[in-house]
Amino acid sequence: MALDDRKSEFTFVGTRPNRPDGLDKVTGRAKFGADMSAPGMLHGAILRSPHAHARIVKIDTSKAEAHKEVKAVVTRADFADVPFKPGLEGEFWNVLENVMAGEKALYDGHAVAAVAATSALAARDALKLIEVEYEVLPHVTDVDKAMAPDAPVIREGAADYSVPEGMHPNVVRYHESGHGDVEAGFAEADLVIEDSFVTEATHQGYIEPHACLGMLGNDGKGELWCTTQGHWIAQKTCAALLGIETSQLRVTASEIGGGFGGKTTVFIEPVALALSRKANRPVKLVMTRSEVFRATGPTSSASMDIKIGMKKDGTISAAQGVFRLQGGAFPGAPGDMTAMCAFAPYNLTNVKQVGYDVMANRPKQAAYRAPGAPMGAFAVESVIDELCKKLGLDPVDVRLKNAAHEGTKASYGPRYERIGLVETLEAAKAHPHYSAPLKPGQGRGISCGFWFNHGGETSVSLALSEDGSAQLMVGTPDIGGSRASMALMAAEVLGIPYENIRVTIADTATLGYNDVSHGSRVTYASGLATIKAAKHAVEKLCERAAASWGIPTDAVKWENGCAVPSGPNAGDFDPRPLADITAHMGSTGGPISGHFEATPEGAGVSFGTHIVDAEVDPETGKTSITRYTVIQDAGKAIHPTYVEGQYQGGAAQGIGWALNEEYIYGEDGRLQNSIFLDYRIPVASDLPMIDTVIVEVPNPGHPFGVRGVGETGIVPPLAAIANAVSHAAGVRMRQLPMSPPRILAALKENG
Amino acid sequence: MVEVHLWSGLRSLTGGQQVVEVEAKTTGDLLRALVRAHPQLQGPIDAGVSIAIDGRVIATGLTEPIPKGSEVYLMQRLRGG
Amino acid sequence: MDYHSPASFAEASALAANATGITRFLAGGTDVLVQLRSELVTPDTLIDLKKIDGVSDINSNADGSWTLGVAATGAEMSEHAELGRDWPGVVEAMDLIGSTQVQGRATLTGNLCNGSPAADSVPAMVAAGVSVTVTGPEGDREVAVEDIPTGPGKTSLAKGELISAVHIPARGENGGDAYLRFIPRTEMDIAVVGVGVNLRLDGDTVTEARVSLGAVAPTVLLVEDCAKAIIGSTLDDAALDALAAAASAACNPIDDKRGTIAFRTEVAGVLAKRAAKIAYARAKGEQA
Amino acid sequence: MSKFHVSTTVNGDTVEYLCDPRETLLDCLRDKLNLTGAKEGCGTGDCGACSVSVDGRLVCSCLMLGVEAEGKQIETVEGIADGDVLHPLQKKFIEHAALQCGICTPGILVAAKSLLEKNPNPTEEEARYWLAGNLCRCTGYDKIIRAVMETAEELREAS
Repeated sequence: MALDDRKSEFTFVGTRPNRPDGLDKVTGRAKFGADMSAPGMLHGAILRSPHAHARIVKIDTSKAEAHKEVKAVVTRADFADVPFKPGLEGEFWNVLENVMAGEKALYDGHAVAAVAATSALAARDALKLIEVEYEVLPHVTDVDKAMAPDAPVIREGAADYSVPEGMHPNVVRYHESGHGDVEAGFAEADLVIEDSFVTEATHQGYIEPHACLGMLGNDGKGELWCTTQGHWIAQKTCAALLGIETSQLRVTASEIGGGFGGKTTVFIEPVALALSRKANRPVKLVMTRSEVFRATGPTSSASMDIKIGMKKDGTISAAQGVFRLQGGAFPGAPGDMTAMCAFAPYNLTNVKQVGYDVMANRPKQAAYRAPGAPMGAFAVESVIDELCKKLGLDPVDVRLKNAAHEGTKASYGPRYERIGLVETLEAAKAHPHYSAPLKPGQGRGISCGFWFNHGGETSVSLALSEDGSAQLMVGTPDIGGSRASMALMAAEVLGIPYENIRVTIADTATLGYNDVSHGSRVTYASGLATIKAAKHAVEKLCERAAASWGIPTDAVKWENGCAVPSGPNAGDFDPRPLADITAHMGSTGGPISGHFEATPEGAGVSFGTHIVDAEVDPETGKTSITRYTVIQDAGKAIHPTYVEGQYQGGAAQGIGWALNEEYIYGEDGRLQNSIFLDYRIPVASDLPMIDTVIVEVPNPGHPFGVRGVGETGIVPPLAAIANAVSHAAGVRMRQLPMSPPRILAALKENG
Repeated sequence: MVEVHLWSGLRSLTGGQQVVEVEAKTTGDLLRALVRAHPQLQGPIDAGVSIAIDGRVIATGLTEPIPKGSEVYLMQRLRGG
Repeated sequence: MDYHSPASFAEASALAANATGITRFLAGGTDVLVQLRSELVTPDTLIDLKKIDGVSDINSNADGSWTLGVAATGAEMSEHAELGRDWPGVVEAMDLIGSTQVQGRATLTGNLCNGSPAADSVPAMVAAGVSVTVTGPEGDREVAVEDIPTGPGKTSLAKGELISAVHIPARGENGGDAYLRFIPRTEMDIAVVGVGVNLRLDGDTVTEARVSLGAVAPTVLLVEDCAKAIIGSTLDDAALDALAAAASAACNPIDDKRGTIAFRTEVAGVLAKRAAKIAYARAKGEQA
Repeated sequence: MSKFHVSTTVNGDTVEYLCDPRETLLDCLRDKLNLTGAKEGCGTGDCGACSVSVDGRLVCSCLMLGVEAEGKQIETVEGIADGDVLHPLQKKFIEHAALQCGICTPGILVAAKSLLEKNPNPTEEEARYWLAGNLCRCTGYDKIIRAVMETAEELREAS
């Protein structure tokens, strides 16, 4: 879209006001997913497969149905006979199959039946009355084993056009891209390193479990309250799975207790609605933590082979990567994204990347902050670090030498617009952290990271009130303070105080379609939409002023919250403040609102560079992170404090992924660590303060220059920490997490 | 005419060509023209593609104009978290 | 599930003796509730001991020994300055369990009766020579802590029996204790390896020692070879190496989600050395 | 299954409820008293989102039975502010952006308040260890710790 009158001087944008929803969230008043109830409400519970892979021979629900406190029991049969859309296809079918197992249970924790009862305890008790006969099948949970010729087949025919002939049916997508001639490039290199890397699946670990309250009547009209990153996708998916018209289901997003990509799809919502339809009463469903780990969407696990050639001066002459990603029992592992992002920070003449999407008996992977990118960066940036070490080169200098910039042909194809990688590297080099002395036993690592960012379908509506205040309705749930940034952008355009703008997350019945809060798109896309909607309202304000002055509309401009004549020839009139115009709007043409509906296509890619110091106890292999600095290009930071928060949060999650977090499956294919005791996310005493540097290289695709900041921050940490640990321990770590037993074993092996 | 650069994995569907020339004024035109030229490209296009025009990635839009002489890349559909 | 809150241990014992199905006692509840919630163990009878008089008391006896009620919490122990001066290892071991919130509820008795080989307070209690009073239908008996656990999740307590008091011996002169555990994070984890050391000195020489290992066998171990390795020494490098070797040799661990056999065996020796040094320094009055 | 009648005090108010002995204090606060400020993040005492104080002692309300609350004094996040006057911790948390999604915030505020009551002058390390049982997945704890440390300083200066 055309981006006129780009701004670079700001009044409100770039300030750090208190967030509008702060009071509710510090007093316990804010309503999250599990905090809602309704008259006559029932409580649901879901029965889950104890097997990694099993044919469901028979489900007998009669005893549960006979229980007096049980009001409904549902199985897959309650979803399959849908009157409107008999043939669910593609991703809808995958989601349905994941929400409630069909012929087979495909992973430990796969839902097979559900009940609704008069209390949560009664519902849980009733699950024990459901009898399921399973025929246990061979299973596979490891990505490399799932690709092997003798691996159990999870589903025949799931592969698409892209998979080369002869691959195992568990390989369902194949991606290959790049340019130049890598073999020629390797021949030119002074040193070529080829190495292999493995990462385990991790979970987003949002503290709020999935929760919803659904009501669906026999008239096909429904209400759904749920914790989600996108209530329109929840609406669309639930309607499809239940066979009702999309518009008949109104979905309201609760406050959301963290998502990070994991709440971009549905799990329990269609089940609550199906139970409600059967019981004819509202049904609340809340996952336990164990259900969250077993049956929502963790990341892919990955197995990767990297080969990079470098000249003595640090020039990368060729780079090649093979990325195998396991994404659970359904297509969707982002092997293509891993491949496209892995080498994106560098200006490469010869590059080739291959990605595989592989199915295994695990829960369907979901997005997690820059899905696919962190593992690839771990592998690639580890090899670059090793090359620097062997050639005696400074790791920042080498990255600067090879860094992509405006006009560079990206590893995934096109040429870059204006980007900020070089600026982050220069900031890293100049940062006191990079030159600070290290103590014995400590090591320093750096890494760059890349993420595409996303625009997506967006609707925003802004209504002015007679008193001159404004209400802004957006459709992207506020996960990390986005109400504040929306209000800042609206204030900037309208010229009224930040405090005079009330931002509401609208439900699906009161605003047009909105894509999910993902792809770091909220401040970019809802922000752009907010700016456009506010400008739309400003146009109308100018029209009213022009009419009152009896001059043409184009002779009026908007300045500091007032309509003013656009120049000396327009006439001599006193400025009319917004509130002066809105006070009379009812009698001068009616209410004044602005709106915007479109799909902004200019998200602008983003880069970051992280510096980390780690200390390793050589006797136990235990790592502590002693210092951490995040440097990332935000394009333009609308609310810098919340931008810092995104950087710090991404780094902290990366630290967990690098050091201790992992899905651990037993020989039986069951998840062994489905509680926070054993799925070890960082606690307060594990972390240092996390320093941040906000680099601002404006995105040409946004009127204020915004780039998404939510995801890029988790791309560099895995590699930066692996490099720091490898230097501290004196041995290259090729497997994540770098848990103490793995580090100690590596130290022993190294002598 | 627009030169469309494909990702290398698509060469098997275009008889080895990685650059395809088509007549197109918008992103939607471009996808239709690609399928006319190489029917096997319907698969990847149905699976989801994005289009980069002079480095700006159009994630999904089919109405984006393609200026004359711009550099156009077909990419796999981008996804976010 | 039936819930009872008896007024005496005798009453509690009688309730348990007459109960059918699974019976659990509620002291702090931090394990019982987790098991209840996750449906690992849903007791048929739950007997809450916290209404019994004196059950949260921490008393010092005339002979210098200590008697703790079964519901005295980790937080109460940590706040008790004299107890911490006498038995810093026992208090620190208890304090390592869970969060500040868990400390507000968790108890030595609960940690012991849960029967986990990885229970932090148990190696420290074993090293310190702690005993407990067991009340049962036949009356009371004294039992050494190391004789309570018999395997993961199992204890030697018979039906109708429960622990009614914890006895920590008098510290005496020139003694010190310490407990160290290995966890991957800094807090909130279950011990991958735990080591308790309690020793007494005559001058610079170790004259008495008890060394206990956690999370390296089906039950917490009291390792005599470790004690022998340092008794008679001044805790010189050779004695420490012998201690580490004895600790590693005593390990009979498993590979599980928390650690490997090799890791546990190696780190048991590392921690034994580190804990012995702390206990030694404490015995010399060099550090609290 | 028979239920128990419990009388207790929550944020200074006398309240009563009937509960099944299997129900936790957290269940009772949320479902019977409609005090949904305390959250269930794990149900195993590992996340601290359900933190409340019972007779002045910080506990996880998911690790205490509803029946055990009989005769106790319970304080929850809903009782931290004095009417419409926010506690200094609440103000600092807003000013410092010490919350992103806000789900852990009630538990962290209850725990931090308990820390400052016991230790008005904590070191950063003491604050981090005291709050180690309160998981936050959004912030990396940086702004939370800064908010707690600054509140402590402000309260010391005020007293």
